[in-house]
Amino acid sequence: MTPADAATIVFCLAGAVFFLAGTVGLLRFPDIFSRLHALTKADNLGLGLIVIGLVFQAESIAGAFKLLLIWGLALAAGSNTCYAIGRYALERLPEKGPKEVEK
Amino acid sequence: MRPVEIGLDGLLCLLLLVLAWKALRAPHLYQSAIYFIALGLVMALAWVRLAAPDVALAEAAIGTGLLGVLLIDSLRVFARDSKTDPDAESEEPPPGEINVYPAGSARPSGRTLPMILVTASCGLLAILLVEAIIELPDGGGLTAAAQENLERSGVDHPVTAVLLNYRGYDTWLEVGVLLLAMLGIFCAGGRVGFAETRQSNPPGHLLSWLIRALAPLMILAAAYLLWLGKLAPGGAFQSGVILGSAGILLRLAGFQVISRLPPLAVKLGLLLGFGVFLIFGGAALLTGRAFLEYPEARAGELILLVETAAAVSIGFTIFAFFAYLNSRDQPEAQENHAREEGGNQKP
Amino acid sequence: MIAGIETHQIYAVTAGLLFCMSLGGLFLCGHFFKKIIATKILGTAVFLLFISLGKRNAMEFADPVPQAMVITGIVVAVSAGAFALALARRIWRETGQSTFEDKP
Amino acid sequence: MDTFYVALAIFLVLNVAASLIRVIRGPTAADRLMTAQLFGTTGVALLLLLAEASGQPAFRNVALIFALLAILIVICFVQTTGSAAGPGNREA
Repeated sequence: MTPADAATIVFCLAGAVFFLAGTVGLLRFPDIFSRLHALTKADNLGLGLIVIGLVFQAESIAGAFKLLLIWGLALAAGSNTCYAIGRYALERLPEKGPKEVEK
Repeated sequence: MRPVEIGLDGLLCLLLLVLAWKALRAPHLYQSAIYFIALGLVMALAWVRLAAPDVALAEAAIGTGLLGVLLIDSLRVFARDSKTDPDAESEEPPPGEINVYPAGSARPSGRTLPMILVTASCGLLAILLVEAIIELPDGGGLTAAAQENLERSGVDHPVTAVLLNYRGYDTWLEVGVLLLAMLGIFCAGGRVGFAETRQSNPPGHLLSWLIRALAPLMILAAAYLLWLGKLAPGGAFQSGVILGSAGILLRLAGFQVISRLPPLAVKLGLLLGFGVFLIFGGAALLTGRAFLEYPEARAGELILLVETAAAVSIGFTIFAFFAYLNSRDQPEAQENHAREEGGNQKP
Repeated sequence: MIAGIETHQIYAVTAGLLFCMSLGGLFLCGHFFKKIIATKILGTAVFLLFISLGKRNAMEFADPVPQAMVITGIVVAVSAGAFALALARRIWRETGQSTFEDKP
Repeated sequence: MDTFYVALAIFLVLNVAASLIRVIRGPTAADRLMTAQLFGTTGVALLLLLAEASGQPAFRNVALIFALLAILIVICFVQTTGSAAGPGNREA
């Protein structure tokens, strides 16, 4: 196993941990805002770490650049969707606001 | 094949079946839509596993963007009027459910016999079908034939060669079907053309910044896929769908770029693909070749030209699908609001 | 025995099951919206069967001819679905009906 | 290495399958939408892993499209639900 392979395995496993954390958070957290918080971890770090892991295997600079571009797009889209959902929840569902913890 | 791959395929197939089941059986239409969108995403993975990158690209472009957007936009309509229809909410929403979306499976009771019959016959059909699929003989296939004539087709990617050269009729008539569907939508709506969106809530700074950055990138990606279609998976449909999605995104964010185009330009954009196919086909007939047969020496350039026209047309049509459906109910929605508010003031 | 299973066989069988499931759903679901979703799953199942049969003796990629036809099919299915949605919305707007059943 | 990618892909598929419970539980439409969002992100990761496992970089373009279009559904939901769940109806 080359050092690049080892780095790939380490980073991809770390990314998988964040995906797991995102899912667990989505299922276990009590209200919509904390769930959003969990979701963004999967969006940003989970995908990011997997992309970094795969960059070590990229066959060319262009390939690595494309991987990073995909991550950048997912990052921009993810943060925006979370902002949009959060704003929607705050405006439309005031009774579901951050206070709701009793569930 | 290694067991770990069988595990992945089995898991994906199981997920497909579960998602389809849930999409058909979910108590609320909105849940159905979400399951169906998820089904589209898993389908894209299935195409990748089946080594069909062209189909995966098309599924990803249509499944993640257009289809979900159309479904969610339609739900808004069904939801808005559900108050006037008592049957639509015969099923109690789960506790805590925000009752915005109507229940979908308002199945009347006392219909058990047809249900049993349909279930039984579908089960029987499933057994026969699976049996038949397992016993299908191996062999055949057209990969070799497609590869053989590749150098005469003007492109280096067999799928593009099939789409635009070997079976150009299919693609031409497919653009025709798109056009027909759009005319059908116009007829169902009862008017022509689409109005500007009336923003129910203005997009924030963050969103309009993102869209400003994203829309050019999407157009760039569309051009990239179009160019790529010549030698690798990609091509006119995928790029057309991305163009259309860029238009939908712009419209959703309140940029009325396409809605403000002169009507003639929009009509031209819609007809471009179909027309270019027709012109090229006619020219081929006049010069003594078969319909849609390209001269071998210049096939590459001509195909690229036809593909570009088709992509622009597909983009316009897909945008028109959404824009028309999205704008048709806008004035009515305003009326409804006014009526409801007026009704509230009386008592 | 398990090593004898090929990818395309798994997906082909799934396609058959999906087809029957959505066919049943098409009959049993009341609401137009669900009928449209059932039709779309039905179409997807056919595409899946087609491509998985095209994978049987493919070399690098699946057979290009089914691939091209399925791409055409996906676009046609989407436009048919959009048209169906437009019709369902018109019926809903005109009559308040969201199923084919007669109101008592 | 390929086995590692496929095994990781299995793990991620199990992960999104578990997140479907959130669609069943809800309680709000926005919660359900979040699952679709998670499906999109995990889909990108899965596609990249499968592209690497099968040695076909062409599949990366599928992930690119996923990432580009992922935002559409959420934006559509947020922008069009206004007339149904908007303040006008809520006060009624």
